[in-house]
Order: sequence, then C-alpha cells, then structure tokens
Amino acid sequence: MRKVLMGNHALSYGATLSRVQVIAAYPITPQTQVVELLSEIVADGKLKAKFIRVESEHSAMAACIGASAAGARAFTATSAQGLALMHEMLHWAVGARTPIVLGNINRAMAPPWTIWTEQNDSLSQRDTGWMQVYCQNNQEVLDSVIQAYKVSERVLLPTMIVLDAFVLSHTYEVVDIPEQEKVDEYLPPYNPPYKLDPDEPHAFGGLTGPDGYFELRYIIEKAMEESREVWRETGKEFGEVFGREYGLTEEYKTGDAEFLIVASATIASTARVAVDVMREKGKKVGLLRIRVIRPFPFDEVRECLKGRKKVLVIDRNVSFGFGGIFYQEVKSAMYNEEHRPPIFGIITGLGGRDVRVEDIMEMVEDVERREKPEDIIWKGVRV
Amino acid sequence: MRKVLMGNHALSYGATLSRVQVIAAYPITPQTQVVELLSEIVADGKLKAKFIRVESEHSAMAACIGASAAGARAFTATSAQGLALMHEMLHWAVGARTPIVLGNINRAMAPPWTIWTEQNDSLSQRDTGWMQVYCQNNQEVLDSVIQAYKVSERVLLPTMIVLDAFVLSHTYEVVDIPEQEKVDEYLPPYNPPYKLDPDEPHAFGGLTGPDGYFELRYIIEKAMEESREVWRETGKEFGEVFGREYGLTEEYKTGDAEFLIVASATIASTARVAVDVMREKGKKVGLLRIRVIRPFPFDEVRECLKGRKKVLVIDRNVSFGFGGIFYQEVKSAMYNEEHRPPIFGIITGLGGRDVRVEDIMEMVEDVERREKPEDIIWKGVRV
Amino acid sequence: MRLPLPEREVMTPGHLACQGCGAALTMRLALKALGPRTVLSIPACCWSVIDGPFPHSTVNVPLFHTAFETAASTASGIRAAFEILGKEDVNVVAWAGDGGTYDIGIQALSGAAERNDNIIYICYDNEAYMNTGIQRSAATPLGAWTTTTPVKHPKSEPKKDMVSILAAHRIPYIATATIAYPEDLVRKLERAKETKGTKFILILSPCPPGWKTRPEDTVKLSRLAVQSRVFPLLEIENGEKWILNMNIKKPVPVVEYLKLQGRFRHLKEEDIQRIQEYVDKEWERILKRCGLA
Amino acid sequence: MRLPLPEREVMTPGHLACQGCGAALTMRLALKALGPRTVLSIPACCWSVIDGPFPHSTVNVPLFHTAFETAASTASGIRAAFEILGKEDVNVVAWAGDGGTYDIGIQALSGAAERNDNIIYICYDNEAYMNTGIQRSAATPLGAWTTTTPVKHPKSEPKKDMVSILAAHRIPYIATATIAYPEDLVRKLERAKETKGTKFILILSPCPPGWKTRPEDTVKLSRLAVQSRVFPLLEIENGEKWILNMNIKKPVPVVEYLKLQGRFRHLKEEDIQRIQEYVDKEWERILKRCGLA
Amino acid sequence: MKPWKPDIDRKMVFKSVREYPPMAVSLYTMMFNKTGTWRTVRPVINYEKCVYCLMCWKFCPEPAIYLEPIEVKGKERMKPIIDYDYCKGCMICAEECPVKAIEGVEEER
Amino acid sequence: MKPWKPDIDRKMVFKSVREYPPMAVSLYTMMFNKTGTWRTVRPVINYEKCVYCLMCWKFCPEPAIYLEPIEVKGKERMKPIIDYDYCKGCMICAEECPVKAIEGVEEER
Amino acid sequence: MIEIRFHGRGGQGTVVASKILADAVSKEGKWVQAFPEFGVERRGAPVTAFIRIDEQPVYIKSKIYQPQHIVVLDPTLIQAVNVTEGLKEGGWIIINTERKPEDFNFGPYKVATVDATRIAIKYRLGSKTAPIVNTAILGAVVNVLGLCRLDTLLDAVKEGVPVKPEENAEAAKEAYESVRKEEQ
Amino acid sequence: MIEIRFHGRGGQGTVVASKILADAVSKEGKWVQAFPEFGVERRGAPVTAFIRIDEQPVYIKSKIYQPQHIVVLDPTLIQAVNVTEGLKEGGWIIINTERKPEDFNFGPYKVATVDATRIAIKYRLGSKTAPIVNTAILGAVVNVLGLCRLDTLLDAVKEGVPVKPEENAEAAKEAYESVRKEEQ
Ligand SMILES: Cc1ncc(C[n+]2csc(CCOP(=O)(O)OP(=O)(O)O)c2C)c(N)n1
Ligand SMILES: Cc1ncc(C[n+]2csc(CCOP(=O)(O)OP(=O)(O)O)c2C)c(N)n1
Ligand code: SF4
Ligand code: SF4
Ligand code: SF4
Ligand code: SF4
Ligand code: SF4
Ligand code: SF4
Ligand SMILES: [Mg+2]
Ligand SMILES: [Mg+2]
Repeated sequence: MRKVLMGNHALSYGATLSRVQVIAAYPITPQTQVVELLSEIVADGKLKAKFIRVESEHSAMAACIGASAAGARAFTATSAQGLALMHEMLHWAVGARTPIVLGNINRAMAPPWTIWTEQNDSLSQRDTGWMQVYCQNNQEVLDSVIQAYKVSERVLLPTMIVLDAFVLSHTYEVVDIPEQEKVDEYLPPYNPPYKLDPDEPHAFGGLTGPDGYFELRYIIEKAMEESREVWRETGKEFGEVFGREYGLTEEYKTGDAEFLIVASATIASTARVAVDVMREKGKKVGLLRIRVIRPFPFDEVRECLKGRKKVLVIDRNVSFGFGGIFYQEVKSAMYNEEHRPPIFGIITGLGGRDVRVEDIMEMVEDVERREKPEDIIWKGVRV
Repeated sequence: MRKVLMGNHALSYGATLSRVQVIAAYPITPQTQVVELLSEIVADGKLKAKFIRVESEHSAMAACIGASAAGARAFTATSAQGLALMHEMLHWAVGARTPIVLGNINRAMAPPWTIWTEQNDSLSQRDTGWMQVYCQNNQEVLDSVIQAYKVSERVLLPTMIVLDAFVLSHTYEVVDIPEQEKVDEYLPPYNPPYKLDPDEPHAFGGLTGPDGYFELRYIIEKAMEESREVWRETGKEFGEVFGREYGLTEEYKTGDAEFLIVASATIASTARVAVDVMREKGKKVGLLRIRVIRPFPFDEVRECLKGRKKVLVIDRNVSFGFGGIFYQEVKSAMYNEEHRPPIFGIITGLGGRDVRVEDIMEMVEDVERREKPEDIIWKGVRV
Repeated sequence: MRLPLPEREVMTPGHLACQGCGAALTMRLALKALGPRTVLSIPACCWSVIDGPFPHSTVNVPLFHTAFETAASTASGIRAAFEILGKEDVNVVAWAGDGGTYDIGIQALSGAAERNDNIIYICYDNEAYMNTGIQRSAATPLGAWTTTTPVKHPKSEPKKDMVSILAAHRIPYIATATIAYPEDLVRKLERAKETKGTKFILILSPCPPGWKTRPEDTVKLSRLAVQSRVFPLLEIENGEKWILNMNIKKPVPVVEYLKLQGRFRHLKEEDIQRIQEYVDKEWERILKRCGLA
Repeated sequence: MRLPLPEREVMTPGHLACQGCGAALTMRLALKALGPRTVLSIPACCWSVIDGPFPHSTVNVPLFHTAFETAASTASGIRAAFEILGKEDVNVVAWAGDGGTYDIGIQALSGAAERNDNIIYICYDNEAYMNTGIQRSAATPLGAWTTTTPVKHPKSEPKKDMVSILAAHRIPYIATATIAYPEDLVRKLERAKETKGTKFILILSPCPPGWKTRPEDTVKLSRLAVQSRVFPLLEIENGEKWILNMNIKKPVPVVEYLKLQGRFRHLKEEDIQRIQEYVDKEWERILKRCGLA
Repeated sequence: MKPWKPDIDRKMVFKSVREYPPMAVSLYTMMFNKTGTWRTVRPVINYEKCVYCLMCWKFCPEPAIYLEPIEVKGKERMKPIIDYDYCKGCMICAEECPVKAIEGVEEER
Repeated sequence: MKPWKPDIDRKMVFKSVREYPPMAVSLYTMMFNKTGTWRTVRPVINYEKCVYCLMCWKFCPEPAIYLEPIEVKGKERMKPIIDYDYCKGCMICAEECPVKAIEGVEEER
Repeated sequence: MIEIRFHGRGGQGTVVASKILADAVSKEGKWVQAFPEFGVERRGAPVTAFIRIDEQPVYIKSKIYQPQHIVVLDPTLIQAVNVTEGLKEGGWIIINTERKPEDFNFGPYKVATVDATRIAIKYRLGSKTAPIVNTAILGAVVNVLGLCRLDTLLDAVKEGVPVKPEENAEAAKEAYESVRKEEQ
Repeated sequence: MIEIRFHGRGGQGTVVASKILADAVSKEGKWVQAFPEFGVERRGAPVTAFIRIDEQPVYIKSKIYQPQHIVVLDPTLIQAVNVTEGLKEGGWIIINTERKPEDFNFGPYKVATVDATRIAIKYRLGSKTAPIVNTAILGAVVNVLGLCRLDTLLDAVKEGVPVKPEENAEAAKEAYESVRKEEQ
C-alpha cells in the first residue's frame, strides 16, 4: 500500500509489521513520533505487544535486553542523548547476544543543546558491536527494520537502523507498505538457542576470566563476519519478495566513473542528484553509498574503489583528533590493496547544516583541484 | 621520592600533586584503590578538596563537569562499565569544554562479567573528543596526570589517563614521586576564560541551530589539533623539570629497524623486552609505542613507519565488524603517504589473556611468514 | 511604595516560551525571590529551549545547561566547587521539569538528598514531557491523555508522590507552591535560601499546549488545582513536620478543574468520580500527616 | 516429617561466597521459598561472583546477569516478555545488593514501582559495596567505617530510609526480613509471590569481611539487629498499612550489636550514644506509622 | 522607565568562526527577540477602570508588563504598562484583572 | 542420601572455541568446586548431644549440611550430615547449635 | 518539480497542511516530499513547512530556498515575517485573509486570498478564538495551483484529520470555490 | 631477575606481604614489581601473589609462570593446591608451619619452615583464631633468599602495616632468626 509517511512512522510500521513483542522506549526529539504511534497501535490492540514506558533510555535498553533474553522480539527507538545514555547497555546487548532492533534518529550531541542531524551519536557506538544501517529514504527505513530482525536473529547481534533527524524523521515521503502476510513469510518467529526458561535453567553472563572471555569475543566477531553474507542474502531475498533489493552498499553510475563519491544516509541521496547534474556536464562521476557500516563492507568498498582516479568521502561526523569516520575507515580498508586511488575526505553538514546539490558539486570541484589529500578538509564552516 | 606504588595509587598521587579541588567518583573493580586513597587524603586534610561520594558514575562525571564549569579543577577515576555509564557525560565534558582529568583502568566490557584488562572500554570513547593517554608503567601514570591538567586546561578539553587493569592498576612498581613545589611551578592554577560566576552571568550550552553548531564543533577539532603541539611541549618541559620526557609516541630501537612493532600500554612494555631478545638473535626489529591516541599522532606515526619493510600493529581491542582499532587507525593515517609499508594487524590479549614475550616473538615470526595482511589476525584464541 | 513582590526582574522578556506558559512565569517569580546571586543547573526540559539560543539567554544569572538526568548531580558539583573556591553566598539551584525529576533525574536527586548537598532543587511541574511534545511522565495525573497514553488508554497510574518520596529522604526542607500564589512561592524560596542542606520545591506550572487549555487560563488553573485540593500547598521540615499552608475547607469539585483541560476531555462521569475519590483520599492522608485529622 | 523450612535446595553448594556469607544464606532461603519456577535478574554485586564462573552456576534457576543499575528494568523486560509469551506462572525476581538498590539502581526501581510492574524486587542488604571491597553505600549505617568513609571520617549520614521511599511509591507489598528468622523470611516471600504488582523485600544480610566480624557470628548479628531494634521486621501494604511483625519490647542495647563489628570499633561512647538515640527515634517513628504509639 | 533594554537588536549570528567563544556561552539577552509578533490578540489596559492592584504585572509570564510610578488621587501608585514589543497576547493579564480593565483587540488580519 | 550430585568433577574449561555456546551461558552447576579446601577449622557433629533441631541445617550458607531420615527413640527424625567436600568451615552451625553439639577441629597444619 | 512554502504559527497545523497536500498529490501517482522547517518553535511563534512535488522519485534532501509558491495560513504573519523570501518570480502567494488580492502589493508575485478563518469557524474547526484553518486553505491552494483534483484533495483531507472529517472536507471545498485570484 | 610466588588465603594479607617485600628491596636500590593473581577470590579461598626483583627496571608485564621460589603462608594450602606448579628446579619452598623441613618431601626443591602462626599469636597480630602471619614470614623469606638486609626489611614492615608496626617488625625478626632450612 502506497502511503505518505514520515521517517519516524516508517520505523513504527516496520516494527509493527515485524510483530515486535516488547517495546520499551523513552521520548526524545526527533524520535517521539515513533513511540507515540507504536503506543497507539498497541493500545488499539493492532499489535500484540507490551509497551513499557520506562523512566530513561538506560532502562529502555535494559528492558529490551531482558525481554529478548526471555525470548521476545524487542524494539526501541531513540536519538543522540538517549542513545548515549544507553551506551553501557548497547555493549550489554552485544555480549548477551540479544538481537534487538533499535531505530536511531541521527542528531548532533549536546552541548550545546541541539536537535539537528549529524552522525556522531550513532558512530560513537561503532565499537559496541551493533550492526548499523544508514538509510537514505523512508522506504528504506521501513524495509530495513524487517530485514534487520531477520539478520539479527540469525547471527544473534543487535541492529541499529539509522535515519537523519528531520531530513528523514520528519519528512513525509511516499512509502510502499508491504502486506503483513508477506512479511510473516519472510520473517520467521524469533526462537533463540538459549533463553530464560525455568524448564531449562541457565545463567547468562556469569563471570568469565581470561581463560574464556577471549573466545567469546572471537565468536562475536565471527558472527559479525558471517552477518555480511547474511545481509547480502537477506537483502536479495527481500528484493524477490517485495521488489526492492538491498545490499551493504549501493552504487550509482559507477561503471565508468573516474571520480567516485562515497557518502551515506541522505547526503548520498542528494549526491545522486549531484551526480546526475555533473554527468550532464560531462564529468565521469559516480556514487558509492555505504548503507551498512557495521559489519564494514570490505569487499564492496574495495571492489568499487579499485581503479578510480580520485575518491571523495563525505562525512557528516567527526572523530575529534582524527577526522571523518567514514573517511578513516574507507582509507583503512583500502590500505593494503594493490590499486590505491587517492582518497580525499570532507567533513560537512555537522549539526544539521544543510547539504545541497551545489555543495556536493563544489566539493567535487575542490577535490579535483587538489593534489594531495589532507587529514581533514572542512566544507561549510564560516571562516 | 622513590616509592613502591600500585598503579591506582599512582593515579591518586598524581591527582593530589595536581591539587585537584573536586573529586567525584564511584567505586568499581579494579579502580577502587584510587578513590579509597584519595578519600583518605582528603579526610586527613592533606588535600584541600571536596570529595563527592556520588551514587553512580553518571553523576560522578556530571558533578565533575559542574565543578569544572564553576572554576574548580576536577578529577575522577573509573573503569569499563563505569566509563560506559558516563558516555553521555563524556560527550558533555567535551562540548562544555571542561578540562577534567579521568583515570580509566582498562577492563573488558560485560557481559559476561569480567574484570580483566582490555582496551575496548576506553577506545569505545574514541569519538567523544576526550584526549587519551595510554600508560606503560606506574611512573608514567603519575606523571601523565600532571601533564594532562596542563594540556587540558590550555586547550579546554578533557583527558583520560588509561592504564591496564591489574597489570598496572594492582601491580606495585618503583615510582619517583615529584616534589609538590616543583609540580606547583610546572602546573599553574586553573582559570578558564568563562565560568559560572554570578558577577558575570553567562548561560552555557544554550540551544544552537545549524547556523552555529558546526562552527563550535570545528573549534573543538582545532583545539584537538593544537593540543598535539601542546602535548609535545608539555612533555618536553616535564623532562626539563622532572627528568622524564614524554611525547605522543615513544620509539625503541627503531633507527635501523626493518620490522616495526606498533603497540600501546603494557603490551608495548613487554614488547620492548621482546625487541631486545630478537635483536640479540640478529633481527632488525624496532618498537613504536603509541602513547596518545587522541589527538592521533599523525606526524610521529608517519615519520616512524616510513621506509619499514613490514609493520605489525598489536591490538588488545576489537571494533567488531572492522578489526583492531590501532591497526585501523594506523593504516588510515598512512593511506595517503608515499611510502607505504605493508601493515599487519594482530588482535590478542582480550579479556586479560596474558601476553608474554614469547607471544610477541611468535607474532613477529608469523607476520614475517605472511605475504599479504588480513583484516583481522587473531593470536591466542584456542582453536 | 510596597509591592506585593520584589520589583526587580532578573529575567528578561523575549524568551521562547509558548503564550501563557506557566513555566516561564514560575522562573520569573523564582528569580525574583532568589535574586541575581544564583546559579542554575538546568537539564533537558522546556526551559532548555525557553532560555533562548546561543549566544543569548533570558535569565541573567549563570545557567549551566546539563544532561537530562543530571540536574542534581551537576548542581552538587557546582556547589562543591564554590565551597572550595570560597563562594558561599550563591544559591545553587537545580531547575528541572517533572520528567527530569520524577523519572530520569530521580536517581541523581536521591543521591544529592542522601548526601544532603547544599542545593535548592526546584521542579516546575507541568505533568508531562512537554519539550518533546507531551508524553507521559510519572507526574502525569491519573486519567490524563498524553501522546503516549492515548485517550483509549489514558494514564492508569496516579501521579507519583514525589513529595513523600523526598520526605522519606528526610531532607531539611520541602515545599509545594504554584504560580497562582506568588507571595507564597516567594516566601518558600526565601526559606529555602536560608536553610542549609538539600531543599526540594515542587511548583505546579500549567502548560497550555500540553494540557490543551487556553493560554489565558494558566493562572486560573493553577488556582483551581489548589482550591480543588488536587495540589495541596505544603511545607515539610526534616521529612517529619508536615505543614499545610492552606487548609481548603470548602473545596471546588475536581471536575471544575478538569473540565477546562482538553487532556481530560475523554473522561466519563465515573472516571471523574474516581479521580474525585482519589483526591479526597489523598487529602485525608495529608491532613493526617499534618496532624489535622 | 514436618521441617521448619521447605526441604528442597534449589541452590547447590560450591559457590564462591566468603565463609559465613549472609548473602549466600539469603539466597538459599529465598530460593526455598520461591522455588524453581523463578527467574533472577541480578546486577553487579557480590552475587555476580558468588554464582560462579561461566559455564557454571549455583542457583539452578534461570539467572540473567545484568548491569549494575538495571536490576529492576531488566526484570520488567523479562516480565513483559513472559506476559506476551503466556508464561504467567514464573516469579520474576530482581535480586540486588544495597548499592544496586539504594544508589545506582534506585531510578530503575522507582520506575518499575511507579508502573507497578509485576516483579519481586529483593535487596539483600549488607550495608556497603562489598563486591568492590567495602565502600560506602547509602545503606551504610551512621558511624560505620568503610574504605571511603575512613575511621577519621566515618559515615556521617544515617542509612537511607529505603522502606519509606518505597512506601511512598504505594506499591502493594513491602517487607523487611533477615536470615536469623528464616520462617518469617520464607513466609514473606510466599506472600510476595501471591501479590500482583511490584513487591519490595529488604533482607539484612551480614557480611563478615565487610563488617569485620567473625564468620560464625553472621546469624547472631542478624538476630541482634532485630533484637536491638536496629532492623525492625515490617510488612507494608499499599504503602499505607504498616505492620510490625515483631514488637521488641525489651530491646538489647545497640552497643551489643555494634561491638561485635570491626567497622564500628573506632566509635567513642558518645558516638554510640548518638546511634542509640537515633535508633530509638526511628523506632518511635515506626511504632507511630504502625499505629502502635 | 522600562527596567530593561535590549542589548542587541537582532539575533546575534557570528559571521566568522573566529568570532566564536570556545564553547556555547551566552553573551546577550533574549531581548532582540520581539515576541510581539506572536500576538494575534492585543491586550489593552483601560486606565479609567484600572485600580492599580498589579495583578496583571504579577502574572505576566514574559514579563511584558513594566511599572511606572504615578500619583493617583494623591497616592503613590505603580502604573502597569504593556510592552507590545514582547507581549505575546496570552491574555492572562486580562483574565486575572479583577476589574476587567484589560480588553483584547484583534491584531489586523 | 545427598540431595545433590556434582555433574562434573572439574571446572569446565572449553578446549576449543568451537565448543563454546554463542554467549556465556551456564551449562553446569558449581559442584565441581570443592570449597572444603577453604576450611581451616572442621565442624564435627557429636550425635550423642544432637537433639535434631536442625538449626545447623537451617543456617548453613553453602548449603553443606544435608539431611537423612533416621529413627530416634522411635520417632522419625532428620539427621544433619556435614558434607566436608563443601563445608567452608564458617562455624555458623556450631555457633547456632542450641546444645553445642558441634565442635571445631583444626585442620592439620 | 514544484516547491511550495507554507507560513503559519506554532499550533496551527501548518505541517499537517503540507502533509495532507502530499497525501493528495501522491494519490494521483506523483512523488512528494513534505517537511517542516526544523525548529523548536512554540505555540504562537511563526513556523514554516515545505512541499516538493515531482513526477519522479524525489532524491534531493536539502531544504527549499527558492519556492515557486507561498501559502500563508495566518494573515498577521505578513507583518511578522518576510513571507516572500526567496520566492521565484511569477509565483503565487495564497493568503488566508478576509481581504481581497488587490489589497496586497507583492511586486512580481501573484496573490490569491481566501477567508479560511471564516470558513473554519463556520464548520466549527477548532475554537472560535483559535480556528484551525489548515484544511480549508488547501482547497484554495489546489484551485490556484491545480496540483490535484478537488476530489482527491477531499479524500486526503478526510483521511488526514483526527476529527470532523466531513466538516474539514466541506471547508476545503468551500475554500476551493471561494478563493479569489488576482487578475492576471 | 628473581621471581617468587606467594600462596595464601583471601583475607590473610598475601598481597601485602609481597608489597612489603617489594618496598624493602626497592629501598636498597633494586627494581621490583609485585602483583596479585588477578582474581576475585573471597575470604578463605586460596590466593597467590608474585614478585619480580631485578637490578634493571622491569619492563616485562606478563605473569610469572616459572618462579624460582615459593612462599606458603598457610600450611593447609599444601593439601588444597599444587604449590610447586611451575617452580624451577632447586628453588626454595618456604612454609609457615610448626613442622620441620624434613617432614616434607618436595623432590627437587629445598624446604624451609617457620612457625609464623605461633609468632604472630605471640605478638598479637590478628586474632588468635585468625592470626596475621604475612609480616612474620617475610623475616624467614629474607633470611633464606637473602634479598635484602634484615634492617631494611624491618623498616619496610614498619611503614607497610596499618597497625602495630613494632610488633610486626619483632615478629619478622623472630621469624628471621627461627627459620629452619633443610640441610643441603
Ligand atoms: C537522555 C535524554 N533523553 C531524552 C531527552 C529528550 N527530552 C528532552 S526534554 C524532555 C522532556 C522533559 O520533560 P520535563 O522534565 O517534564 O520538562 P518539560 O519539557 O515538561 O518542561 C525529553 C524527554 C534528552 N534530552 N535526554
Ligand atoms: C556501572 C557500574 N559501576 C560500578 C560497578 C562496580 N561494582 C560492581 S559490584 C559493586 C558493589 C555492589 O554493591 P552492592 O549492590 O551493595 O552489592 P554487594 O557487593 O555489597 O553484594 C560495584 C560498585 C559496576 N559493575 N558497574
Ligand atoms: S510547552 Fe508548556 S511548558 Fe513548554 S514552553 Fe510551552 S507552555 Fe511552557
Ligand atoms: S564480601 Fe560479604 S557479601 Fe560478599 S561474598 Fe563475602 S561475605 Fe558475602
Ligand atoms: S497578554 Fe500575556 S504576555 Fe501580554 S501583557 Fe498580558 S500577560 Fe503579558
Ligand atoms: S490587574 Fe487590572 S486593575 Fe489591576 S493593575 Fe492590572 S489592569 Fe489595573
Ligand atoms: S561450618 Fe559453615 S559451611 Fe560448614 S557446615 Fe557449618 S555452617 Fe555449613
Ligand atoms: S543444631 Fe545441633 S542439635 Fe540441632 S540438629 Fe544441628 S547438631 Fe543437632
Ligand atoms: Mg514536564
Ligand atoms: Mg552491599
């Protein structure tokens, strides 16, 4: 069914179609509509789920973990400060192997108080072991929630579905809502190998010394590695069932591109328009959108960057004292490759500063003029 | 004065000599002795400070931020879960530009419950904007606290002093305790440009839209960049005053080294012994210890790696779905260099698994045998 | 000429509160009482917006915007700094909404209260998370609509009894107040200033968009809350001595208070009856604790 | 043959508690009452160690080790899952130390209590952070030594009144118990099992290394705490109805209780006198609330 | 006399990053923000009716009412004056005026 | 009869990462852990004195005392038996025994 | 691609207006994007919302700086804010006002007016002192800009409002019929 | 470099013993490293601690797997744990016991014994049921292994104990004098 949905409601519909069983969430701008709608759907009896109105995000994640460990499909959504407050529990969900799905609305971190988009909140969680999917439109938001449960429950790792504050969360777009029956076919019920069950009493997470902890971490990393293929399969299968295919990355006009733009989230969407405009002007430009940053899509990135003349990675985030995070990771992934194009990185759009088609074109021109990359190039700071 | 100190007490002495004014902390193994000793020093009136026995780490960091914003020198110490629980407030300290110093005892993250060393807790904070110093012995722990206040208060960014659980925190080593007068000369009193003061009423951290947030973030990054030079200067000056010089990195027998080991914290200390042993066997091996990871020491790393035949980065941490974090960052830093040695990365010692001289030698041999690096090589997992 | 309230305005106009915002009036009155030697620690809440965007501020006293759950602990840190720096003459005030007090900030507050840190904690209570668009908090009253307690399932739990919870912490001074009685409010803050230790002041602050009320009714609602016994005006010393400041002998029926508010529009007569009974029972309890029954 | 307690041992020996650990005995007795259809949510505390290392466990019921501040919220999540999955016959128990209850976990507990989630919250109270080596918690009694309240500055605040705080939350059932009275303890847990909503059980559990006592005195101390009126045995229904289970008419002087404990060794006579007065005053307060004075 | 003066007229937006303080600290009041534009109804005091009880002043949330000393029938009084630059038109003053001396006038549409 | 049996004898340490479950879940009891080695003093019940009140059983924190039905003077009784594999020697049982039927014997040194 | 900006006040349903319009045009198979000005504006304060309409999926995610047309939900805003900022030449300005188009002078722009307030009050949308005009004015918008059929709009209105679907639709219809356009 | 392992029980001050010994040898200009077995052992449970002593700064940070010597604070441990694990041939095993060295048979290792429990009780260190033997046994260690002068040890003991410095020093001295070494 075609419907005009805001990004936040796309999350709610995604969760509803996935038949989540426990929702524990706490409000924060710009996430509130996710929770409000779910709260109504549950109150209306349209979803058989328990909604826990926790007193903080910390408890939200704890409740989701408890629920997931007890065998229920759990969902939450948050943003920025809320996500940060969950940090300890994000680690917990990974160590406990609870396949929770969390919608995060990318918002810049305070102080100063701000509510606009930036990726520092979710990327600050890149070392927790959560899988992370950055969406470029509301259709993808909805579709990704469903895929995420499928992948997460197979590899027993949680997933974060990430969307830009306002630019997606509060923007209404046309979204095709899949039929419940099809989703039910696509997504089997949650049934973890171990759960909290008096008939089979296990303790979860007991003290582990140096003799065992290492192996348990290794197993998590192996699950992450396995998940790459699972994401690919699952995204392809999604295409077969629903007509929209997804991968870890997405390429646009890359075939003969000499200049490659690497971007994520809605900047990638706008960059697509910029590519069209530049192509019209005869520039051989292409676009690689990184959709999934954890697990990092090594193969896709390496394959796509190979042989380009120049690569520009656009970051709406910064790891202070190091630089743009996508830039950093792409360079790192390419380091030991044979063909190593010069990779440039530009940081832009922090705190919701708008990124327009013209801006992207200017960045490309700027990089075309440059010979040597720098650790950080800024675009848009008023100097 | 020469004294045998455990790493935790080295932190307490460092804070005491720095004349910290507000301490807010919460106990956690293996940090407790830091707080217990400070609590006694304050109770005994040997340090004019206020000790706040908060009810959680979250409040510990909030109280430190409040105190620092009000113009007092603030200190706290924690580990693993405690650090993670502070996460939102770690971001806060950076945005608020409060130059707090925090001692973190590197402990692996739960679940499962564990208390042994690993760097995932502090490296999970690498995107918050905190400066991070990884120490290799208790002398360095004490000295670094003093330096950290000097640097932090100059660039208005907080610093984390990091030491390995047990391997330093609970290990007694010979430490030279500097004289108070010399420290007072070296470290001027804290006097921030803006503070909470009814005589000059300012609001801190007010709502900032896309028109201003970007610039404020840019300024933080510039402060980080400036801090590189400040660390270098401060470390040199420390040498002049106290006879022990420090840099962002430390090299050992690198001069003619063809094979370079890159390591941090106590693994670097053990690696030094391994280098000696291998040198005796005629191997041209050298060691680069990364002491400060934020700000990342781009110049030092690039200069040192240039022209090596092979480089091995040892990580006691993992960013799931990507790999060892030092490995990742070193590769990224080297990407656009002209001379790019093959860089190998090995993950080892997670959860406190012991790393011995023999282990390091085996790793070197292993890498010598390999032709092409892989994204993750594990050493020590029982297969 | 003697004015009913201090004339000085510490707060300036131009701020970003909605038309008829009770919370804005609460701040204006509180700052009249507290005066310029006051530092505010404000967590996420409407007031993080009301005060205005960087580099502007409406309050004219030092204000530290802090994380949602840390009003009290940040204030404790500020107080500790002032103690060491020898600045004893400043009121250190944690200023939070009900969400930041009853829910996400209760732990930091409980910790400060347990240590009896020398701060004034002011909760302006608009009975929901307003800054994020009207979600349920533990302070939301029984039966009220919010966006997370939809009319089909309005709030089923009564308002958390924060005053008794703080009283159980045995802090030296607790008071309730509301904007319809500015002189009472000012007097209580003056007492709080003079008392050492942790002080807790709960100030009912109606919110037109959140309560779905007319902006001009803000003060009236605040008065009705008291007159209907929904919001008793109290002082509590050391958690032990309870004083009822206004013994409402002839209460206005609760329905008079409810019917002005869109958030209660869905209530049926029996629901209202239940709320009336609840209010009556609570009043009895308070009379008893005040030694009046 | 009728035994004074259920014979079944749900817990096995071999666990890692210290010699004479009160907390270990508390669990043993509690599990006798709760039985095998119980799930435990345990935050950081001695019990995260006592239960034993992976892949071993001593309790023989499902146990979820959770973060220090989340005993209650994790339990709420488990309960929600069981409700949706149709497993209604399981006791969902949050099992935490005093630090995890009075301090870092109070917010999650307060939230669960406010929502009246159907869980049993058991706090085994050894009056300090023992797992990390005896630091002060809000439950540490007045005058006690801990590593963060050194003998020169022993704890200056009285123990937080957690029972009254929970009573102010108006949850359906609250009880205090201690290991010296196993039958009473078992009876209270059985009542908790039968009551819907949030239940809070506070169990005093002496700790030899933390209290600096002889291991063999653990049960004796627990008994003396009751007999000296330091730890009254109570039940509270809906926060309103207070029942004193054991009215100690002829109390043992508090000094008898204190003098067995190294953590009080530094106290001077006048300090002990002050503690005695404090205990007397609290007892009066409780008698009043129980309608006995 | 108005007890306050806006210290800048327009919202301060720094032109260059070089003008910024190191953190987001306020340097100006909010008085640039003429919230009078929010008003759709304008409260007008009828001083003929006014009894100078100052209820309106007490309860204005902005505050958009300031006081000026005057003499009324030989007595010192404070006269409430509405500052339309800031009055948001909430009409609390009118509602609370015990003698209904404040009237609401629709802003032009 | 002992009411429990250790299900493995030694602490379980997986030999290979392939043997691990996906998360740290317990698969065995703690009964491998013979805490009897912690003991420096051994409680010994003198059944001559014992009145079968079961105080010792009630209060053992391990539990290291189990019960066996016996007949005493024609009556059904439960006899407390100390399991020295697990008894840590805290001596609570001795302290609480109303008839002092339990004696402490030093372990050999 | 058509880009339109709405001006209203916090609490007036400005965003809802843009959303309902988006619903309507999407029903006719077009691709749309509707979004608010991303701010923290409070009840009473001026706010804006935007809509993009295209035959193709809309990939561009930046803001609208140069709209083709402007819709003004509250006539008092004309004094308060610069409603024509960035407006492209020849664009329409559709205003809720009792006044006639000729009463305004917006230089290179075309003006249409509709008394949506009167219509809203007539159909009891909102209260008398705070009528909700957001659905009514859409009738005028659709008439002037011809973005979709009236029927489609009315369907969208009925689905998109929380209460009084019929009255809202009636109001939109009446506005559709009573809008007054500047002579060209 | 000399590496020694201590065996004791939780609550007996095993780590403190290693720390005081470290203090003592450091006073004589040596470099040391003393550390516990990094565990969570509880009161009563067997624990271990380690010390490394060298003329150079000690860079190695890994554990000690093959100590040269062993110190056993509690004789009951000999049944409970394998105290000679990893012990290098020819190393000393210094045991707190009332028995004679000849009563033990540790194959390739040398045994020394000292009745530190008796000494501790004599000087009222700890209680009679739980005497604290950690300082006393150090006297024996220093005698047998000659790591530092007795004086230096006694200074370190006095500085390193929380209470009864003189008594502790006396105890160490008495142990120094009364230790019995296996005939070589
Ligand atoms: C950790 C965290 N979670 C959520 C938020 C979002 N948030 C900001 S203000 C607010 C509501 C505040 O409610 P209350 O304290 O009652 O103040 P009010 O807005 O009603 O004035 C929320 C949920 C946040 N800023 N930080
Ligand atoms: C966030 C966090 N902070 C600190 C700790 C360290 N910690 C673990 S247990 C504990 C003390 C627990 O005290 P209590 O709850 O009283 O239980 P007890 O140990 O006394 O049984 C502490 C401080 C932690 N695990 N997590
Ligand atoms: S939402 Fe309510 S509390 Fe917030 S500014 Fe508006 S009126 Fe005030
Ligand atoms: S420290 Fe205390 S509570 Fe913890 S295991 Fe030992 S005796 Fe039990
Ligand atoms: S209408 Fe409201 S803002 Fe205007 S003066 Fe009256 S009370 Fe103040
Ligand atoms: S409230 Fe009315 S009577 Fe009183 S001062 Fe104001 S206008 Fe005058
Ligand atoms: S000594 Fe302690 S552990 Fe042993 S049987 Fe007696 S009570 Fe149980
Ligand atoms: S306590 Fe004593 S008398 Fe009672 S059963 Fe045990 S040994 Fe026998
Ligand atoms: Mg509120
Ligand atoms: Mg405790």
